[in-house]
Amino acid sequence: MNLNEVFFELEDLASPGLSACPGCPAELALRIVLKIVGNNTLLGVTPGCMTGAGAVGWNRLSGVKVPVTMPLLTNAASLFSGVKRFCHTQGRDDIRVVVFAGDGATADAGFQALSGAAERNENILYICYDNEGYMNTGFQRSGTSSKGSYTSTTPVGSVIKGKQQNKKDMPLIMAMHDAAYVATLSTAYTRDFVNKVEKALSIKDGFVYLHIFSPCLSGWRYESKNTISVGRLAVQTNFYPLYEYREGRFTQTVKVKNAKPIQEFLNSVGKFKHFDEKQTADIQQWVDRRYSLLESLWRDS
Amino acid sequence: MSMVNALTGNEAAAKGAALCKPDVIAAYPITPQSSVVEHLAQMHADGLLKAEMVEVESEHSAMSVVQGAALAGGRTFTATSAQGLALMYEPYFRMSTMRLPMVMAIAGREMTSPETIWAGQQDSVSVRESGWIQFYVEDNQEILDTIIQSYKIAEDNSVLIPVNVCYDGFYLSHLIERVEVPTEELVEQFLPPYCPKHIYFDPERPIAVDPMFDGSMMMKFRHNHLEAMQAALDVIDNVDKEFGSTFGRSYGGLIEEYRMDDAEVVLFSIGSSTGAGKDAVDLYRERGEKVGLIKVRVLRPFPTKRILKALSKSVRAIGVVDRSVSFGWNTGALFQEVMAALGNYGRSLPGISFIGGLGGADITLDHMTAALDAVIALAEKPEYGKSTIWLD
Amino acid sequence: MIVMDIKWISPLGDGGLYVLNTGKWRTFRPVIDKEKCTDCATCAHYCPVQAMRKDLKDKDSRLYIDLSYCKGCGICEVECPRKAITMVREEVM
Amino acid sequence: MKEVRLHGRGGQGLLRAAHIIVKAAVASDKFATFIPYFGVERRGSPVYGFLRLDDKPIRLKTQVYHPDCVIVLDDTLLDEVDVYEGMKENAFLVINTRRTVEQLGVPKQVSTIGLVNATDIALKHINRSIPNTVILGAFCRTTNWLPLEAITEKVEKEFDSKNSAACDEGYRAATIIKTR
Repeated sequence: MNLNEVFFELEDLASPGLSACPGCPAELALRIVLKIVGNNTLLGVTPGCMTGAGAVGWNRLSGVKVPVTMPLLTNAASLFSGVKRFCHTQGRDDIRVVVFAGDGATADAGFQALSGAAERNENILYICYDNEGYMNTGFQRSGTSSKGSYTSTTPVGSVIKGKQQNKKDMPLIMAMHDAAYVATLSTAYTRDFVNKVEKALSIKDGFVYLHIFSPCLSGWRYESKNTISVGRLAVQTNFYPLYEYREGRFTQTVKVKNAKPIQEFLNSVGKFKHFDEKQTADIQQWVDRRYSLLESLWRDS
Repeated sequence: MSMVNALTGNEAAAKGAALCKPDVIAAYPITPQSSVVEHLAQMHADGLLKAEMVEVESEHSAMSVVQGAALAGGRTFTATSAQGLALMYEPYFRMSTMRLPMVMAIAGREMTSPETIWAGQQDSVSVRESGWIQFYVEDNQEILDTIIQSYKIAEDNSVLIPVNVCYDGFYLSHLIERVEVPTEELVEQFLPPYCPKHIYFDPERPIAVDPMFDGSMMMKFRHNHLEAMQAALDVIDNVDKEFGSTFGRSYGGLIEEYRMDDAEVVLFSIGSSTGAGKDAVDLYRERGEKVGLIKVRVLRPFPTKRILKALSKSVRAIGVVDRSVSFGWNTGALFQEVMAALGNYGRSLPGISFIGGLGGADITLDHMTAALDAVIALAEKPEYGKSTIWLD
Repeated sequence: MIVMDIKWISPLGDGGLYVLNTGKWRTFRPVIDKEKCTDCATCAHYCPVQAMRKDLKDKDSRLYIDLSYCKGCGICEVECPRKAITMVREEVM
Repeated sequence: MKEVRLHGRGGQGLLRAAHIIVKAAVASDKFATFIPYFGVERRGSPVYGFLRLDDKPIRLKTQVYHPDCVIVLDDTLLDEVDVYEGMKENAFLVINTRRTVEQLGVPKQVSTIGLVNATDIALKHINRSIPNTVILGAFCRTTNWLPLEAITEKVEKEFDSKNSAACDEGYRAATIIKTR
C-alpha cells in the first residue's frame, strides 16, 4: 500500500483525542494498525497505556470507531480466540480479530493464554506494543524490560542497579510456536511497519504475532520529540533487529550496515543513565550474542 | 419419546449441554470433571456436536474463550472443578458482571489443603458472591435436566445471568444410573435460540463493550444485577414448572419440600446427600416422627421466601447438613444462609449446623439419622447457639 | 426503585466517540515553513495523533497541520528531513 | 434393594463390569447405581466400588457398608484388603480364584459362594488376563438377580462376542457352594 494512501486517505479509526502522553509511539502504532485493518474488525486492547489513554472508552463513550473491548490482563488471546470461533460458527470469517496488547499482557500475566492460542493456531492477529514495563501504572518492571533498566520496581540503589535479568525475547518465542507469521516492527521504520501489518492481514490460516518496539518517553526518561530517534537507534545498534518469520523461514527486513555501538542507544534514554562501563559492556555482549543467533537464522533459512 | 440410558453424572452433563446446542465449548480437564470434556470431545469427533470445541491450555482460558464467544453473541458451555474454578475466578467474575448468560457445570471437589481430589462443595460455595446463579443437584437426571433449565433461566431477558450447575464429585460425577435423555426436538421446543439484545460485539454496530466506568455507573450496574437475581427467583420456579409440563419431570424449582406437611423437625440438605436425607426422613416417618426435609436446590439467588413459606408454624427446630464450611462462622455455609434468611424476616428457630462429606467423606444414612436425632432433641429442649456437629 | 432499562444491563460504549480536547495540551505548536517543506510527508508518518493533512485528490494541495488534537510533542520538528518545522510558543488566547 | 461391593485391581475392568450390570438392569426396566471409589488411576493398585440394584429408584448416593454381595476380581486382594468387611447375613460372595473355598477364609454370614477361575477363562477367550466379563457370568449364576442374557447382550455390545462367550463360560463354570 502506498504510504500517502495510508496516512492521508485511510480513515483514522481511533478517536482523534486520546490521552496518551504527547509523543507516544504506541498511539501512533494503534492508529496505523487500525487504518490498515479497517472497519470490519473486532478489537481488543488490554489493560495498560492504551486503555488508560481511552482507546476502549469511558462510561458510555467508545475510544475507537470499531467494536472494542478490554479483556483481562491475562486472557486477551483466549478471549479473542472465543470471539473468532463464534464468528466462524456464524459464517463470518471475514471479520478480523485484532488484539493490541502491552508487554505485561503479552510476556507476563497474559503469556499462558497467548502461548495456548498460538499453539492452537487460532486465527487472530495479536499485536504487542513493547514499552518494556508496566508504564500505565508507574513504570514497573516487566519480563521484557531490558537488563540494567531503571524501573520503579528495579530501582538503582547503592548495591543493585536496575533490572538484573535480560529481556524476554517474545518474537523468537512466538516464532518457535510456529505461528503463521511473526514480525518485529518499529514505528521508526514506517515502510517496513506498514508492509508487515499488510502481510499479517494477508495471512488467513493461523496465528499472527507482531511485536512493536515502543519507547516510553515518561518511563524511559527522554524528551517526547525524540521518540522516533530512540526507536531508530534501537534498530541501528542491533538492540532491536527488524525481521519476520513465516513457514519456517526467518528473514531480516531492515538491514543495518555498520551497526552503531550500544552506547548510543543507551545514551538516548534516561533509564540507562546509571550504567558504568561493565553494564554497558554486558549489554553490548548480549546484543552481539543475540544478533549473531538471529544472523544464523536469517542465513540458514 | 426419550431414550433411557445408564449415564454417569459427567455423561449426563455432557449430554445435557450438547442437547442445548452451544455454539462454542471450551474446557480443560480436571478430576473429577475430566470425562465431561472427554464426552464432549467424543461427540464432536463423531459429528454429533456441531459446536466449536476449543482445547484450551487452562481453565482460565476456558472461561475466557467462552466469554469471548458469549460477548460476540454465542451460546456457550464449560465445566470445571475446584482448582480449575479457582484459576478461572478472574474471568468467572467478569462473565456474570458483563451479564453474559451461559451454563457451567461444576463437579464439586474439595479445595486443598490437605491435598485431595475428592468431593466437597467448598469450591463452588466459596464463589457464591460472584454474581452467578448456582444450582446444587441430587442425581444424574437432575444434572441433565437442570442444564437444560439453566440455559432458559440464564437467557431470560429479565435475568441474563450465567448459571452454575453444581454436582458432587465422584458421588454423582462418577456415579452411573438410569437417566432419560430427551429428544433434540423436545429440547428445541422448550429452549428457544439465544438472540442477545443487551450486548453487541459486531462490526455492523461498532461500539465499545465494557469501557472504563466511573463509580456512580458501577452502583447502577450492581443494583441491576441484584434486581435481576431477585427476578430470577420467579423465573427459576416457572421454568421448572414449564420443564415439568414439557418433559414430565420437575424438581420444585428453588427448593424441594420433602414430607414437610405437619413437620416439626426439618433437615436441610444440598447436593447428593439429599437421597440419604430423604431415606432417613422416611424411616422416622414410619415410626411416627414428624420430620421433613428441604433440599436447597438454588444457593444463589437465595430462596428466602420459599424457605420461610415451607417452614410452617409447626416447625420447632431445624438442622442443616453442609458439605462445606464457613471459615469464621465455625459452621457450614448453608447453615448461615438459612439462619440469615429466617432472622431477616423475624423468624426464630433453634438450629444445628452439621458438617460432613468433606474431601470425599461420605454422608451416610446413619449420619442423617444421627442428625435427625440431634434436631429432635433440640426441638424437645430448645436452645440457641448450639455447637456444630461434625459428621465423621 | 427498580432499574431494568435494557440499555443498562451490560456496560456498552454506545454513547458515541470519546474525544479529549488534546489540542489544549500544547505549550509549543508546530509551524511549517512552506518554503522549505517539500511535502515529503515524513512528519505524517511519525505523528502520534495523525494531525498532518493533505488532500491527495488536489495536485496542488500542500501539507498542513490540523491543530485540533496536536499535543505539541515535537516529533515532527526533529524528524523533518528539511528542518521545515519549528515548534513555537503558544500565544495567549 | 441389593447392595454390592466390588473389589479388584486397576486394569481388571472393575468399573466396566459394574457399568454393564447397571446398563443391563436399566435395560430390563430396573434401577441400578454404581459409584467407583478410586484414588490415583494406576494399574495394579486395589480399587473398589459400590453397586445398588432395586425395582424402584435408588436415592442413596453413598458408599456401601453392609453389602448383600461382594465381588472379588482378584483373590490376591484377600491378603491386603478386608474384602468381607460388613457383609450382611445370608450374603453372596463371587470370587475369581483357583483356591478352594476352605482357603478363602469366608466369614460365616456368607451363605452362597460362587467360585470361578476367571483369569484362565479370560485368557482362553480374549487372550488377556482381564477377568471382568467372566466374573459377570459368575455373578449372574451366584445371585440370580439378573438374567444372564441381559448381561451377555450388554457385554457383546460394549465389548465383543469373545467377551460374551467368556461371560457365558463364567456363568457355566462357576462352582456354587451353599454353606447353609
